Amino acid sequence: MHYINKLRQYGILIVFSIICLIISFISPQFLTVSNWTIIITQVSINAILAFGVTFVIITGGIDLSLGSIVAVAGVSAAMLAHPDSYPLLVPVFAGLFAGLLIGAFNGFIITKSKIAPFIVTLGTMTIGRGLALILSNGRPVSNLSDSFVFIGSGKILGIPVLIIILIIMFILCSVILNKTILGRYVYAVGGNEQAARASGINVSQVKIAVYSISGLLAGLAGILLTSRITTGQPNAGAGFELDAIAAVVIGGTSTTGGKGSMTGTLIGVLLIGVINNSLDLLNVTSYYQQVVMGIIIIGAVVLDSLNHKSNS
Amino acid sequence: MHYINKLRQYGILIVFSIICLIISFISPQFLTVSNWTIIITQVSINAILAFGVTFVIITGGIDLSLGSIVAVAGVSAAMLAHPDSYPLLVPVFAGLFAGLLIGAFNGFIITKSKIAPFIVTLGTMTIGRGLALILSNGRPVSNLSDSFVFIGSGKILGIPVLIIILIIMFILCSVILNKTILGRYVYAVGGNEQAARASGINVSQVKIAVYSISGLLAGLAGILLTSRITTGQPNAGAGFELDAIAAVVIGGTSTTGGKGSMTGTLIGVLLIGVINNSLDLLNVTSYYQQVVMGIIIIGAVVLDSLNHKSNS
Amino acid sequence: NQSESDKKNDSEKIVIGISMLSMQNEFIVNISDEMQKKAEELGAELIIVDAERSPLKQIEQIESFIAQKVDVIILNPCEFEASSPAVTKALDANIPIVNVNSATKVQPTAFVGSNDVESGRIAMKFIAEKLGGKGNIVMIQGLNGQAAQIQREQGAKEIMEQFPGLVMIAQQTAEWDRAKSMDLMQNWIQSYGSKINAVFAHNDEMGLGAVKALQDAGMKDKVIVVSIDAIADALQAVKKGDLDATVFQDARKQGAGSIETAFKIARGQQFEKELLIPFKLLTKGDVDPYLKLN
Amino acid sequence: MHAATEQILRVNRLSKSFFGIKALDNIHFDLKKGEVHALMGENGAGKSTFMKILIGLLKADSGSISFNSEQIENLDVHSIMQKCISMIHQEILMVPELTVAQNIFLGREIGRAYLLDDQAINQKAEDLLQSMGLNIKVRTKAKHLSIAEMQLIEIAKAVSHNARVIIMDEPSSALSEKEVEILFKIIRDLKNKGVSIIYISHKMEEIYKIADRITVLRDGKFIATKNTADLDKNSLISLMVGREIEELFSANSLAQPEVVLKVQNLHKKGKFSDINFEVHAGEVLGIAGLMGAGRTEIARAIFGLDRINSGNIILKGKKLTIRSPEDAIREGIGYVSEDRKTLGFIPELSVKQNISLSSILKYSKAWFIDNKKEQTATSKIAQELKIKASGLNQKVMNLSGGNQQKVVIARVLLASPFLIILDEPTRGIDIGAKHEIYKLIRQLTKGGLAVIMISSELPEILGMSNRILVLSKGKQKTILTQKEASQEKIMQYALH
Ligand SMILES: Nc1ncnc2c1ncn2[C@@H]1O[C@H](COP(=O)(O)OP(=O)(O)OP(=O)(O)O)[C@@H](O)[C@H]1O
Ligand SMILES: Nc1ncnc2c1ncn2[C@@H]1O[C@H](COP(=O)(O)OP(=O)(O)OP(=O)(O)O)[C@@H](O)[C@H]1O
Ligand SMILES: [Mg+2]
Ligand SMILES: [Mg+2]
Repeated sequence: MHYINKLRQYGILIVFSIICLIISFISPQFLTVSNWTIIITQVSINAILAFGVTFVIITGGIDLSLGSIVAVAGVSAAMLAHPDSYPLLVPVFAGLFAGLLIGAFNGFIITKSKIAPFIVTLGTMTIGRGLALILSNGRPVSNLSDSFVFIGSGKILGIPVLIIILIIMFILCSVILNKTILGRYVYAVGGNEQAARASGINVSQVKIAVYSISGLLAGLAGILLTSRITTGQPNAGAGFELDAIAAVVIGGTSTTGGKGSMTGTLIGVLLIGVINNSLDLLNVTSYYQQVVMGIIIIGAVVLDSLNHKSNS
Repeated sequence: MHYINKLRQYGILIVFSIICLIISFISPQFLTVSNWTIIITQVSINAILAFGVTFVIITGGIDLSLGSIVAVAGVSAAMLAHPDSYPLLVPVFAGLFAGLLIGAFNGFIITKSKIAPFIVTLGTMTIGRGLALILSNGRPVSNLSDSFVFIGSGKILGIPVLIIILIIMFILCSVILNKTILGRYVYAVGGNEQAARASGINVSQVKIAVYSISGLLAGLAGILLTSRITTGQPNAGAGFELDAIAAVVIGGTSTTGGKGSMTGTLIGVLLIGVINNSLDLLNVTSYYQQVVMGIIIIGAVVLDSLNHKSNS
Repeated sequence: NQSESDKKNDSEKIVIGISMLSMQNEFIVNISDEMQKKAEELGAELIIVDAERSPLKQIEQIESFIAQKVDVIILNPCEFEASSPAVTKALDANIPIVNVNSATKVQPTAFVGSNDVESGRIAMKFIAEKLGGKGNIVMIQGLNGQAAQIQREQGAKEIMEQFPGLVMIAQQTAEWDRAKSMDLMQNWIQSYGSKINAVFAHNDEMGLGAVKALQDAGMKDKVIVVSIDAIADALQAVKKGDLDATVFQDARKQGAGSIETAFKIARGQQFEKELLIPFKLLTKGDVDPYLKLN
Repeated sequence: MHAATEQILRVNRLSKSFFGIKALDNIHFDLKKGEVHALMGENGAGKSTFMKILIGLLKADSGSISFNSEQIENLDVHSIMQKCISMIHQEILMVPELTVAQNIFLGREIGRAYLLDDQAINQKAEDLLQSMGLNIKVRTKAKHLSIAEMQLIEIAKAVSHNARVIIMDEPSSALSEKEVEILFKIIRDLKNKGVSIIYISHKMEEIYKIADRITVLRDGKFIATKNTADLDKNSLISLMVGREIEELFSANSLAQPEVVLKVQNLHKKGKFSDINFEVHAGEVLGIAGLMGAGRTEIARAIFGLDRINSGNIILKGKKLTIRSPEDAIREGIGYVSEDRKTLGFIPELSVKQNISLSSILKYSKAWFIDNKKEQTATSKIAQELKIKASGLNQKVMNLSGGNQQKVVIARVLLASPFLIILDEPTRGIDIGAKHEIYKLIRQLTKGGLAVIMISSELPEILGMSNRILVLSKGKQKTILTQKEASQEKIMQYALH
């Protein structure tokens, strides 16, 4: 019984495997180490955003400001990352701090005012975009130090730094969600906020924490993006929030809260990445790519839900 | 008591009036008939989208495919609206039909598969964008007949057609929501789906209906936009869904469903329109516009919620 | 730094990977169509992907091309700086790369295109001449922070410095969008009314939006509108006299030229390292031949 | 007894499984015209599942249902409700933002050509409530009603269908004596009109007051159908539970001298005022009163769910300022809400995770949850409380109501409070589980815990409390000792 439940939870994993299998038959390049290195590098930024927003979505919230945080954090970091200006840690901390700050602001407003997270984070999304433009004066911030650029394009022992960071973040977020008190509280708040409060949980603190985590990770994503494209773009990250949220939801986390897993999110991220990659590999015309992408996303989730039903 | 409740419901109206008052002191042009004609014309497309998605949000759903429907409907209509090709009704019906079809598809998948509306409509958003590009071959469809262009820029008795359509749609949607059985069921499904089901309401039918309405109105919006800018753009409408949903939520409709009003949505739409208009009137620097916009949106909703608290 | 053995002989089919800025932009679609026409003529295989205006996506696509071992890459950069890693990556992987339409900071193997700053200069020079070096201008900008927006603004401002009588009374983004530009222009008409003498829009879509707003307000004949790209609608509008001028960017030459260059590189033939295709100002008198091209 | 003979509903060989587990196994059932037929069984016996199948909300895996000899097992809810059966659901099913009248007529609105006639709906609802002797404004939004009021509206709604058969799934669980009387009067009227009623309740006295026949289910199986007159209470219990149950209320432990909680001049505007009482260690203080008397409000205030306007809360001699449940739990106060669905448990979390939720800090090291410690502690208390679940990892949403309640109590107890407030602790709980909860309360008070028990079941209050505080319209009327107290006396003060 328990076993079946586990399997059911990872239904999307099965769907994902089947899709991979099919693609590997059509495209011989698909199942190569080099291609998978590319896929995983490509998804790393979306993955980190998705990990963060998984916490938020499990509490029943949403964070639309991710993309703007990416821009603000990226621009802030880039401004401090010119060669011979500051040690590497300074721009990195600045980026993370910017993300944390906006995230905490989201959490604070949401808990103090009881306004829907949708509208608050939509507000910060707009504000954040404006801030990024103001900070950078509307121009890309370039001329970044080699050490900063290394984060996004370097390799350690042959493994891209991005992949290493992705793995560390996945483990970290999984541990927080599954093994810590905060993680337990996150599920409790999302599952039944009032009961959580009546159980003595400080719901406001938990919410501020999840939006802060989401902001912090978006800040990290901003740093990684900036480093990868070697410039802090004030208009970077637009629409990233939808990709991240899509990955989370495809991974089985419910938008009504209380349910979800990091592993699911990772699979959701990979699924999107694999589809993107293989549509390019198979040279599907750009316009049709979008149609196919949409169909596969809906299809995958439909298959997954059918899978649930047949198990019940 | 009943009276206070009514007032409280329109708290955002008070906030809106205060904002208008302040702007009219700063900018003398603001409170002129010609400026308000412009504001209302400018918001009309967002308003029509917002009216449609109000139904969806009251049932507790969401529709992210609005912007893509605008594009598909706009392109479809434009392709049939060349001078001397078909009578005006043909492109208009084609646009409406395209919208209705996509909307009904959303509703169908959501009810049959029990997948979160977020992910289904995100899927159709991608598919729809692809379809619009395929249909138009990635190019704007122009050379539209005068009668088609009249819809978006003509006047009847001195009143822009767009405003007339806006008013008709507002009345129609208000009546459907408040005076018809469908409207009642919309509130019931959003307020307590189980209770609705136990009362013998066909919940699936209601959901298919609301997504169809949302799609149909998005189709109408697509026609209006195409007519207004005299060309069917395959990339039109990107991001419209967020504006429309924002207006709905600012207007007091809860994203968790069961609560909301058309009047609220109209005020939400006007609030956004007024801010956009006055930031331009006051020539606020582009970057700061975004910051101010975000702050006012959050601020308005915070004020509104404080207002609720003090009343209760 | 490409080894001789990589060069394909005449019988082998050449595969060219192309990453385009945005396949939702008419001008870019035109370039891509010209590429396809030329490739058919030369018998090259194209893999065209859409970067959807994201430099990150563009880098990823170049990585994919490298993994697929295409013979040449053509890059239609999203950004001057941000798309540079894409060029570096290709060069590092010993795959020649040709930039088309706009430049990157890192030098590619070859460049085919025009300088966007120049287009801003041309447009503003026209306005300056029309206004006799004196008047109020409003500028409708592209999406803030994008290379095209920054460079077109830069070019325009350079010219304005030469004409102290020209005053920029308002500037604002309409995000390359016709409807947004129309809204913006309507609002400006409210606040500035007849003070506006000329409009410079960073692309034709926005220019046409401004024209529509001015027409609705009955002010078109008093205000000069100039924009950039020379898309089909804009040419029509210039012919009708609605739009005063548009700056022609030669999609045909850019598309065909880039494929030709790529082809030459792959075959190991002589090629031009920088193929500059000039902009051209089109006014009512000279649009006819261009209309026929479409 | 009414001479009811004509059969109106017949059920044969009905079975239903969830996730491979049989909830109903070959059920037989028949209902006569004009009878009140009680359906009895422990929590999770399958009563509600059975009823949901009758009304068409769930589909049976196999079996047949006939109404007046016509097969109806394949009809949908809407058709069944129109044809023959209406139902009061166990969980309250109201749309919070709709008014009382709109809720009553939900699904069968009055109007012409798709347009609603709310005037007529209000008028009809008003007439209906008046005829039932209910004084609730039909234009109030459902969200402003108390649970008891909602329950009464649900009853009114089911009755207004004019169905031949009315299913009542625990209609009285949220009602106090006074309203139960109203309900019984309604049932008798219906019976006289020839309407048949299937009545589900865990309250024994009610069954003997109102039922003609009794059908017992156990673990999804049909056990027996008997005339009420032929079945005494103890045999009924043993049919249900499968064993005998000794005396329901054992003698209560003596109050110890130590005052655990002292409440002085508690006041909350519009809810209650001048509340003064003490609870001693080892004592059960009962709080009785009619619906809306303010009992829950006092409990919520002490626990920090609501703010008070003035007054003192003194725990173990220390004056407390309680701003939130977090504060209350830290100080040693526990609360088991009457509304277990909203304030009780987290449905998606497991039994283990729910139980440890309030005291997880005790079972963790530096932010990390110590799985072993958590497992040991929760399994111990789950065994003590005899929580019936497929395992500690089962989600609480899949437990029966009684077991959900035990999970909530376990959660509260695990935080080792000095004082617990039990608000309607046995609402919707079967006789066996009730008995266990009573035993548990005894055991806890023996260990020195102070207990406040709010209950609308007078036998329960009388049987369990050392002293009984009677509340009426937010005012404290008296505190009776167990010896002084009787049902009549309590009602006298409560109605005052
Ligand atoms: N939707 C469901 N999914 C899974 N299991 C269910 C579902 N509904 C009920 N069950 C299970 O079926 C069994 C019967 O439940 P049911 O609610 O019918 O019991 P009941 O007799 O009404 O109990 P109570 O007196 O507590 O209301 C229980 O074991 C319950 O856990
Ligand atoms: N959500 C609410 N909104 C408005 N009034 C409420 C609400 N809940 C309860 N009330 C009112 O508050 C008063 C006391 O509440 P409550 O019914 O909880 O008291 P009680 O004595 O605990 O009764 P019960 O037996 O129903 O638990 C009643 O008049 C009730 O109508
Ligand atoms: Mg039940
Ligand atoms: Mg109560």
